[in-house]
Amino acid sequence: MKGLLSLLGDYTFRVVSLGAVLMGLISGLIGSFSVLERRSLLGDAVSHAALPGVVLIFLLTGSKSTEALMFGATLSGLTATFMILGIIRFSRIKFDSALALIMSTFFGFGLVLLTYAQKQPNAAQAGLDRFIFGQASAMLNSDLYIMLIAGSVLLALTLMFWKEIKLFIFDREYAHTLRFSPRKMDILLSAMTVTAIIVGLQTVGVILMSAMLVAPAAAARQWTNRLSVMVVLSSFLGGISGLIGTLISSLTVKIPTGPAIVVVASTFVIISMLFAPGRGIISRRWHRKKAVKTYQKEG
Amino acid sequence: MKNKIVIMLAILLVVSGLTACKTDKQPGPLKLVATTTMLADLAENMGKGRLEVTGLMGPGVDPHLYKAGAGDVDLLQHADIVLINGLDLEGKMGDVLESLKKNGRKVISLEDGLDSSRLLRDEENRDIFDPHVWFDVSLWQDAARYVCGRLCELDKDGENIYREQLDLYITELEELDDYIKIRVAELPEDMRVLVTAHDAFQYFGHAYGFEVKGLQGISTTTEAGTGDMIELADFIAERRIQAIFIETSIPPRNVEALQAAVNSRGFDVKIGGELYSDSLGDAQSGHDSYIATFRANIDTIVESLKSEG
Amino acid sequence: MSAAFEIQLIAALVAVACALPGVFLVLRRMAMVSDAITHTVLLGIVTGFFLTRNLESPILLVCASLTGVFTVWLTELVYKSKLISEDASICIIFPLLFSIAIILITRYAGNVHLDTDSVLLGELAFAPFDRLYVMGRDIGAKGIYISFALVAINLVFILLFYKELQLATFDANLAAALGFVPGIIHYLLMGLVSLTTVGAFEAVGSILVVAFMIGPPVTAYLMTDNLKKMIVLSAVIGLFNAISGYHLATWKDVSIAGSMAVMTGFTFLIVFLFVPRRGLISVLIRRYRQRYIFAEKTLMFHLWHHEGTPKEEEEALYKTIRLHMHWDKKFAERVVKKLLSDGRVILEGNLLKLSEKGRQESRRDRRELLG
Amino acid sequence: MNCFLDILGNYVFVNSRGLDLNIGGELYSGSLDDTQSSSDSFITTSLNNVDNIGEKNNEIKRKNVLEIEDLTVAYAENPVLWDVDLNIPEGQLVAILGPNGAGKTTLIKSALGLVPRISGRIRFFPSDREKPATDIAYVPQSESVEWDFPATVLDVVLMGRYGHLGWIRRPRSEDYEIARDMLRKVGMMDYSSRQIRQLSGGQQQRVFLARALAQQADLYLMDEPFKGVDARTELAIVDLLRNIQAQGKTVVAVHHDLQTVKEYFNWVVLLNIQVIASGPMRDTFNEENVRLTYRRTEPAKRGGKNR
Repeated sequence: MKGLLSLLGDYTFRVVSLGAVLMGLISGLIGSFSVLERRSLLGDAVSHAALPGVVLIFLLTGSKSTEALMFGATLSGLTATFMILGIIRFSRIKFDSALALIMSTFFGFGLVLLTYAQKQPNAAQAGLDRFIFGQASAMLNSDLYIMLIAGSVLLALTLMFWKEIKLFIFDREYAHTLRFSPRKMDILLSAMTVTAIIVGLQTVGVILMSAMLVAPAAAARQWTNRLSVMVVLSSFLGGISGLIGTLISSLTVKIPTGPAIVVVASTFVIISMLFAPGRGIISRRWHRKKAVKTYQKEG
Repeated sequence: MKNKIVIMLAILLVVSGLTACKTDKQPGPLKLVATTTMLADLAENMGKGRLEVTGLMGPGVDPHLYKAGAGDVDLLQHADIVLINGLDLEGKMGDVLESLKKNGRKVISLEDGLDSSRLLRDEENRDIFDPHVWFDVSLWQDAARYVCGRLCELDKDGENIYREQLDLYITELEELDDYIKIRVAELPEDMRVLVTAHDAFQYFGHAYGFEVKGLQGISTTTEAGTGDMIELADFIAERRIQAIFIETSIPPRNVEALQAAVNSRGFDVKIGGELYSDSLGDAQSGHDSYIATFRANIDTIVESLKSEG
Repeated sequence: MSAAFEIQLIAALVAVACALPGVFLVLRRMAMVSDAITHTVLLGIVTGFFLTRNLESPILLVCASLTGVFTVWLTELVYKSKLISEDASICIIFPLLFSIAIILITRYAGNVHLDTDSVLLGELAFAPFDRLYVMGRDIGAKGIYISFALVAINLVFILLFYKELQLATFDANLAAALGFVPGIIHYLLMGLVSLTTVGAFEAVGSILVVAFMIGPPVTAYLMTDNLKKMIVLSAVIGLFNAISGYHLATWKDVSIAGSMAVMTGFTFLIVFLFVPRRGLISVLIRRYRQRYIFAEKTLMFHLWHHEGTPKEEEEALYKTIRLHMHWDKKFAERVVKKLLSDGRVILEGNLLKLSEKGRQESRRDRRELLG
Repeated sequence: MNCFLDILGNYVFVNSRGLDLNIGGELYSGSLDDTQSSSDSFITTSLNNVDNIGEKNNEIKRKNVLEIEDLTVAYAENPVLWDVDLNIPEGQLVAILGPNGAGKTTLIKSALGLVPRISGRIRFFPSDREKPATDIAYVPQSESVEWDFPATVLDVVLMGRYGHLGWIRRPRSEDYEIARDMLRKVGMMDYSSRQIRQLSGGQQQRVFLARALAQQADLYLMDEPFKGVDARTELAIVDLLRNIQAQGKTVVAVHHDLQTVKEYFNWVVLLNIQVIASGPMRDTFNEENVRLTYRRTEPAKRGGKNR
């Protein structure tokens, strides 16, 4: 058990918490758009669909470097996303079914490639599928740089296309009549989401990435009715969850950092759902009780 | 009308699928399938010429994460003898293979043959054992004796060959044991600390007086927390441990992060190279036998830990 | 029974067992619930393990199934608050439960080889070696009986509650109005999905369950509108995927479950492209062809309308007809040539005239298309 | 069945007689492809002689703001719109009437390029463009949008200005000014910072209206602006439309209520997969045309089905 103060000085805590905060900020920022676009499940699908890309890159290049595998994962994730969008556009299949179909097919294909790689004589393929699904505690400086760069690019894009994204998510057809082409917007938003997911995979892994994409945004949504405030709050909540999660996982032994972050983020959601002014369940009931009381007083 | 055709097509396919594979028994050497590479090597040494040994898991495959291919079905189907590690190393697959004993299929499981008093138990869950028995050469000698005994039972007329091979192999293992002890002796007492990515080397530490620390628990599903990382980094810095080790089947970034943590404490620790944990090396590296792999491991360990800064 | 036969039998049964509830998941837009359940199964296993402290006990499977229903109930709780959308609630609940499971394992069972793959076999390749013994006699792979039971339960459930399921799927409030409590049907269905998922997970592994449960129904959805046909078709397609997947796996010696998932995707792709009417290719062809079909019909209307009127000479002149229809030269020629070639229009001197066949068709079109 | 440009580009309308349809078209002189930019300068010869129109040939001088020619739209096998020829005159309040499934909304959407079409050409004037730009404003149905979106009323109205700003540029203070101005016009000023989910159906409709007005467009294409709106709001919206028309702008609205159409609009397009009739309210909205339009459904008199 380390005292809180000495913890701040500790290198690992600094690196992991910084990484977790950055990941929280990115997924909070991009997550807001995914949640509002009702595409939060895309996070989970892309994380699974990344597997074939990873194994293919390994089979082709033989290298297991993070950059190569992340490149493969991004390609695979993007292909899956555009296939899903294509299926919805050209058939009557709904988004969630297309998602489940593409996700399981891609993951199955990844499994096939994995077992094929496993039969190869060289031992380099060991633990390949663990490579893309990172652990928060194993944060390296190089990860921080990747996240910093990706984060700033995503932030810049969000600021540049702020009103286009807002308009596009709210009323896609109206945007079309104002000559903002929906296809360009779809590509932009999908690319941003997939990038955020792949970068996040490195830190918290598959399952937790889809939570981090959604939880901060869902929590932030309860506190405000302005998109700008929601996105800022969502990034903030993402970052804070990352920090607190890392703190909890650092103070005691045997608490994995990724899952701790997710639990913290989910608690924020529950708190927001109950207590957010005007919208939260408890606060609405409290208002109703107050209104009834004043009504009785007057009546 | 349309889906009636489709149904017929499916049934047609099923029937054709079934007839395609017949099971045929050829005479010749007994077919033995071993799950892990270590067991395959052991069987190879036991049954020179009498056994046709195939390993289910290739080199570098982590038994915890093993994904079976379709070919394994035939392998197991046609195997005369199945050799498994047990003690839950192969997970549910191990239990399934073990259950083959009931219907007469010849199965050898180390779990039945090793004296449980010598096995390391998990603190909280008493009846769960650490399966990485091959890291203690003396235990591995017991395993060899047990396997040889079972082989003699199952293949009577090969008995003397097995006995002969056993003695040969035991001497080789003894030589290995001595070699390890000599190498370990080169290390001063307080330097004998082995830090690896996951907790596979307890038996090694137990047998050769090493303190062993793993970043993750035995099963790779667990995730190391930041707290574990910090605690381990403090430990390494205080004890001024010269090197920590990567494992073939675990992403190196975990150990690299540990190294960075230790460096931040002002102590320059090296990554002492790659250890084979849950599987033997591959042919190119020349460490594709148990003895060669263990030698490579011990050399890496001692060389890296010895070089005082 | 050879191992190959047993594997294919199990896979086929599991495919059918998964396709049946899958149809309702797809139609009720709850496809991702199956994915969520496959993840929260781990928490069920962990709780089961802590209760029994032994990895083989069936209680683990019971807990796993219960966790599935618990996940759906919890997701529903969040979603019913109307503060968070349904897909977002799924995406909060199952990672939360999964994270709790990982924390529990790491803290209390770090050295126990406890994960979904170690408790649930999840590998078809070993199914034939997992025998079932009754009074000492080996009566075949355990997987066969599990998957057979799954098919039976699903079939019985669907046959028994077909009306209610149909109603609850297509019009929940109508179902409520008619006194069927959709809530019960909903949770019965979720219980069934959860049980099937865990049972199938044991036989074929996690991700394939989602492929089996969603793939065939989605493919069938493109081929038919009728619910009964869709159920039958899903089962058949699932069967086909399973068998062909097995052969792909043996041919390339790769993961059986993985190949079946790939075949699921492949069959979907084929149907998505080539199914008549709704297939992508037929839609594109129709869209291209329709331009000419409607033009032909419009021209025939035009001729029919001006027949016998004084202005007919001017209207129906072969050379200037395209100007009346203000089509470009090439387009007009192609339309007229088509009409002439299949005898719907005949050329009298330089006037175009409707043939008897053409007139019938025009009358039918008028009634059918324009009412 | 539809209206023709006569020689000097002014209006002649015709309605169908009897059951068979009169599908005529303008006979364009060879020079159609390289016509000058504005519509009234090209010369056409009216195909149909005037006498069969059966009513006074009113020589109203009119420019078109929207010309739809030969438009055919089909989702599956059956057409939703077939060979529609329609010209929308400038400065009119145009109602698009027809039974359910007549293709009213599809007509608006295909004009805006939101729906793929099998054939046909759409041209906006005076800009003579094929695709809408900021001078064409679309008012969708209020249900077409998820109102739980975190935005205030002012945010939504401000979106009307995005077209003028184009990509990346952020709204300036005068854009906010215009947005507030439009909010005042639709009488929603005191709701400007309210979250949009808290608004009633009528209020949401007015917000969409304000958004379109913020575009300062010349042509407004509205999809059922009066749907789900209480009586008071309906009258408020009608005043607004009249106000827009007063500024010389054109409004085209999908409408379903046969009772009120006469009062609210002065131009009508009767549509049932094909344009049955289109022209000034007085001449076109008569018993016979309505019967023809609604013949597939119950008698016209009982008012639009989807009131």
